[in-house]
Amino acid sequence: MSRIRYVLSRSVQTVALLFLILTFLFFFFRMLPGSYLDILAFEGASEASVEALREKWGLNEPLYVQYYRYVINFVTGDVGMSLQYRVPVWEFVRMKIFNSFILVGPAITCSYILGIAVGGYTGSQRGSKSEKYGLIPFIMTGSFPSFITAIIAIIVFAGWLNIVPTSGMFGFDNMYTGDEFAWWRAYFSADFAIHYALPFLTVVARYTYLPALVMRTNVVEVMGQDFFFYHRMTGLPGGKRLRRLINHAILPVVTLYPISMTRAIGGLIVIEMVFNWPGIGYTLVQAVFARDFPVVQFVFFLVAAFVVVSNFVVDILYGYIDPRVSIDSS
Amino acid sequence: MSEPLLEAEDLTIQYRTENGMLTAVSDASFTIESGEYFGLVGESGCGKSTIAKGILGGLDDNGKITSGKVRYKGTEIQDYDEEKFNEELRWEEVSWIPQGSMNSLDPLQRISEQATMIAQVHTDLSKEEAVSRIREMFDIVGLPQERVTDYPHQFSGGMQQRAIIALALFLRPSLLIADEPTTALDVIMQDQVFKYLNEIKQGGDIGMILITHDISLVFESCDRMSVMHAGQVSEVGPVDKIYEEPHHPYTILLKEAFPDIRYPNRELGVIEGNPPQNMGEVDYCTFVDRCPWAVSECDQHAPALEPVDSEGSHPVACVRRDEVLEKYRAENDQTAQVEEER
Amino acid sequence: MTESDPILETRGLEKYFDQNTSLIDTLLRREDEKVQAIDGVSLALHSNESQGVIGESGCGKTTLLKTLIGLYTPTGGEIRFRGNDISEFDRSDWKEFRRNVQIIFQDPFDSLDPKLTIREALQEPLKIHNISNQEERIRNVLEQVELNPPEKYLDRFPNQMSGGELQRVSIARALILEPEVILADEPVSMLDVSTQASILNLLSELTEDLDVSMFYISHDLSTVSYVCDRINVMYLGRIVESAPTTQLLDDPQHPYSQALIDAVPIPDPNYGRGYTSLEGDVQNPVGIGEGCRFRERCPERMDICEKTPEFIDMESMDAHQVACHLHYDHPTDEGTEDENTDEIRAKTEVST
Amino acid sequence: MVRNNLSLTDFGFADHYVVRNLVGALKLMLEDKATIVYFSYLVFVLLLGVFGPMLAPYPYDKTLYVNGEILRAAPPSLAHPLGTNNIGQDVFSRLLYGARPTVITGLLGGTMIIGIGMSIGITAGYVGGRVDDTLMRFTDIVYGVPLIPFAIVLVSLFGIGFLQSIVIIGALLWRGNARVLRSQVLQIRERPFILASKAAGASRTRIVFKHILPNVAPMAVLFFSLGIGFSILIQATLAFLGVTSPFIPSWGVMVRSAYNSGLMSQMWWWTLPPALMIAFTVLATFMFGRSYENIAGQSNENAFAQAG
Repeated sequence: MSRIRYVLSRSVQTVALLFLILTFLFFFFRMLPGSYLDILAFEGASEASVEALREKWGLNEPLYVQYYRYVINFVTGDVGMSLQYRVPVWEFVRMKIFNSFILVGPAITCSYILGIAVGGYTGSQRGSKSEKYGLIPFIMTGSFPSFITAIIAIIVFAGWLNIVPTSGMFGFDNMYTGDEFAWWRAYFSADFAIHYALPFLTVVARYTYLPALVMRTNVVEVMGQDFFFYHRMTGLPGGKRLRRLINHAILPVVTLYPISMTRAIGGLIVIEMVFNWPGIGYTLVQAVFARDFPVVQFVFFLVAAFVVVSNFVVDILYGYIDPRVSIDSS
Repeated sequence: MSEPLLEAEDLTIQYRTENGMLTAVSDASFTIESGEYFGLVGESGCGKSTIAKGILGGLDDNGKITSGKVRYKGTEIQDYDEEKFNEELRWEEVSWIPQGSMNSLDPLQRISEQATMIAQVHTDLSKEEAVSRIREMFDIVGLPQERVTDYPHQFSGGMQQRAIIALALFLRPSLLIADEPTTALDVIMQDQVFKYLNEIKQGGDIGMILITHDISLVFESCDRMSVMHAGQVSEVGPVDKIYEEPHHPYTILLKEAFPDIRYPNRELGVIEGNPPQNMGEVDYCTFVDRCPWAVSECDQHAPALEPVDSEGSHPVACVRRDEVLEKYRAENDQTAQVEEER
Repeated sequence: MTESDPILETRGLEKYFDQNTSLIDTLLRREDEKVQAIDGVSLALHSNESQGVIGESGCGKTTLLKTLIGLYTPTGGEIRFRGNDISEFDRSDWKEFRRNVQIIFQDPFDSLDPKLTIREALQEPLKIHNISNQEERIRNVLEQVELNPPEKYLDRFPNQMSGGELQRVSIARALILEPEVILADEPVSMLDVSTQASILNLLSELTEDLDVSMFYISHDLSTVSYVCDRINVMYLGRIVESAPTTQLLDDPQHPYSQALIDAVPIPDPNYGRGYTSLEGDVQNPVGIGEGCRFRERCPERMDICEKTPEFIDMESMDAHQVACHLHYDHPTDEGTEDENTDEIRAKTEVST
Repeated sequence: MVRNNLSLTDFGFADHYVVRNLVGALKLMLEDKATIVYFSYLVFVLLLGVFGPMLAPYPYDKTLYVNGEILRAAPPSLAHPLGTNNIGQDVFSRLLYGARPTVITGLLGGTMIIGIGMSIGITAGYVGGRVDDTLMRFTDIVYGVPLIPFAIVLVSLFGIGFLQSIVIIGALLWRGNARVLRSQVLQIRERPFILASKAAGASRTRIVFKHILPNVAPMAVLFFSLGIGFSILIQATLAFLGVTSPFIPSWGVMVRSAYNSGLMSQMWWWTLPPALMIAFTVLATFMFGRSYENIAGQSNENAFAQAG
């Protein structure tokens, strides 16, 4: 099937999958026993006000009506109200998602670049010491639970050496946090940088082992293939052969990128808590405890959607780079 | 007589392994004239592929030529390094046809892209010239010209092998090294490939080393040949001479063990045992344990490669090189069989 | 079962695989063409007879073998063991069938479980069919395949033995239940010439000494002709010709058999064998439909070849069947048909 | 260099092929120095788990007094090798008590993970067809779900508890090895020696137990040890998030209380020991599993990478 048909069939599948996830999450959270309102009642809110709230958000109607209205609102951009703070979910969540993404995006990308470089190097030194032990440090930091790496980092760098603040995203005296400046300027201040350093390093330390390991296995495998030996025999100089090697070895690593991102979002909860980073992770935990399911539902949907969309993008990229996938033998 | 195209003199190649130096090839000597098809026959593990890789610097990183000389058109190339091979020898002078054609072409590149890449490394041909040359080669090996921009996975097995032959020829080398070119192909496809190889031979003066375990291919398509056993060259010579009067016990028995479709009921000769793994210095005949006519002397030192005929074109590495054939024929009344063939 | 009844017989055997179509294709209700791996194969193996099945890779011979032994269930036609149809077999019939029909595979290094010793590998069939005095049977069968002394091999693991030795153990495992039929899938193609010769001798002795009949499939005509009394030539899922070995080699009737035999290299420099004139590649067996499957590549192609030829007996030769329009008179229904038939008849006189 | 089977001296019990393969591989592993280090560390933690509480000098919840007032945040001394925490309890005793829940988490979680993972993976791989598709779609869904948030949702469902948290981890973490084991079984299923046994009439159970399991064993041991590591890791994370019962003094809870006390950097002797113990235990299980697979199996690095 030609490339266009391949892209078309993949996009149809993606949209169908997104819809499926939305439905699954909606019904799953509705079935959870105990809702926010029970907690309110438990904290002594009067019966009348609880009933009024239930009425306001239409929680008495049969489930499918709620579902129908939820989907329509969702598609038109209104993703419901946070029960806790009575604020539209999107408003409440927007900045927090941005903060989390600022941390995870660059960290995972950097861990992939580092992983590919180290994996590529150790893979190419076949049989040498570095191939056998080159990855041990990354596997070590990769297997430490992230909150422990975070705590050890804080104790060493913040506690003893005191070169970095222990937590938070901005210092009190950060002049840009005032509201007259554009909101994004604060993110480029030096103060933000020193707050950003430790969490960034923790994420990189935790998630570099995966790309490094997979890259090394691929490099070793590609170097053993017949076409690589054929390239050598046709007299290709080292530089060109290296380019061919990277072209082949990098493909599977790229497909792992979305999976690492989702794992990182999962692991972020602990890191945000330790570093007091106002990201989505810890907010999600509090929302779950408070049974604020519109927020939880929306965040879960975002995470799942991120996985599905990035898999779609990677598939298209893969189809584009590797002709065997998208062009069938005539 | 002009300089031989390729000459190997007492070539020894060894691999570094945990338990010592494995000798894959010991004291191999043979010469190939320009425009001549030379067959290198032997069972697996006899070192024929190692010699081919040794000539073009394709040995794995734990293998190297430990002694002896290899001369290509008179210049010694046995201790060239990667750069020298790339600049002076590979693809302009000597090109390579691999065995596993199914995965020897880079799956991410079109054939034309791979051809232009090779051309730009070795010559100053422009992109268009390179592509037109490879199209011309596609025509010679019987492939449709417009398919030159296809990806390897769009070709069948036989077509990929012919594409690889086209790639090997398109810079007009003077020596082709073909390492078991048709082992992975069916018999009709193999026949087509050899038809084109034969046409190429008539066309220009291009020499070829054909490495194979199938002795009938060598008898049919080559001018001279050499039989190898466990790293040692047993016998070298013109193909018809070796067919009529093989003088090395291994060649004799190998011919008998080979099924011939014209005589399906002929009893196949069996060669006992397996070829040995030689570690370190090889100062014995590697066929000694499997040879029915072995004598004590065969075990003391490696047999010299001396000619059995007057003009020295048929060297044999066996102490009893003159009497073995008569002994064999006496033992099982071969004479009747030979008359009927002629 | 009467004496003349064949031990293992197939009638119009068919085995189709459906291509794994993607979700989208099934959604769009695209009719997925079937891969017709085997399309109407009829063979008959009599006791104490060894038949060869020869064909290029992709012609369906391995699928035929796996269907014969029951690893695949046929989509059409029937397989008869000692005269009765195996589709009606119950558990005990299958057990009896499994005891009497054994298989040898191509790759010696992969046909024995790497985690078991040779003794355990040979014990398994005996344990399955709970046969007594296992130790003694194992010893005899190892001697039968010339692995002497048996004690030397019993406690070894497969990775401590050579290709030739392992293939002998596979043959021993096939023989230990004293089967009536052995199916061999290219048993020697992975071995060197010297070990190949010894295994071929062993196989041909077996079929003569112990009355075992054998189906031997391979792409290499010279080894098949050495071992088998009769050869079936297979092309893209169909048998195109079947004849006694010498008769087929001397006077092949089907154009494909001629090309196959002409293409085999001869180990004789002054024989001067001509190169094959056949062009093109084996077609892809998806949805080929009607007609002789060789017609694209056949040098003597006629327009009658659009119709599928039947598998008929050659009158002029005994026990020689062929499926080609060159060799039989057509039901003369259309006008144009007539010249064709005379021209064919003329052709057949010349060639016999 | 991979050697996957040994011929052992012939004494009765060792003759059974399962025992022979495992013992053989283990023997081979102990020749590799690094593996000995990890293996002995794991044995040390195991012993700690069994005998820890008996060796502890003070009961884990006893508040210590020194001439009348609570010995708060005392730095390490002879009497208290790891000092005391902010409410005067001896850190060293709590550390010894903390080993037991960790060992239980590891073994229970690991067994659940390998149990579910193997049964789903092998059934899907061997049976194939519709069963395979449904099982694999189910695994994909469990794979798609972000682990820790979903675990928290389940914990808030079933209530905060030590055993509940392990069951939840076990119910989620089997996904990695189910997928890898299935692909390995798919490969083995087509190999000639399986077809030969099938052709000889071997029943499905015989083939699975006599041929498939021994060839999958090295991978299963890798996933068992990874399962132990991941259970401890995730359980400690949940404990740190305050999602498991604070009364059972596991190392995770110790780190959490140290963190919450705000004196984390000053009272390093209270925070670092439990943190490092968790980290090294998890690391030891990963490295042990990896080297076992390297020596006994086909050194499949991707399996390790996908196990998460």
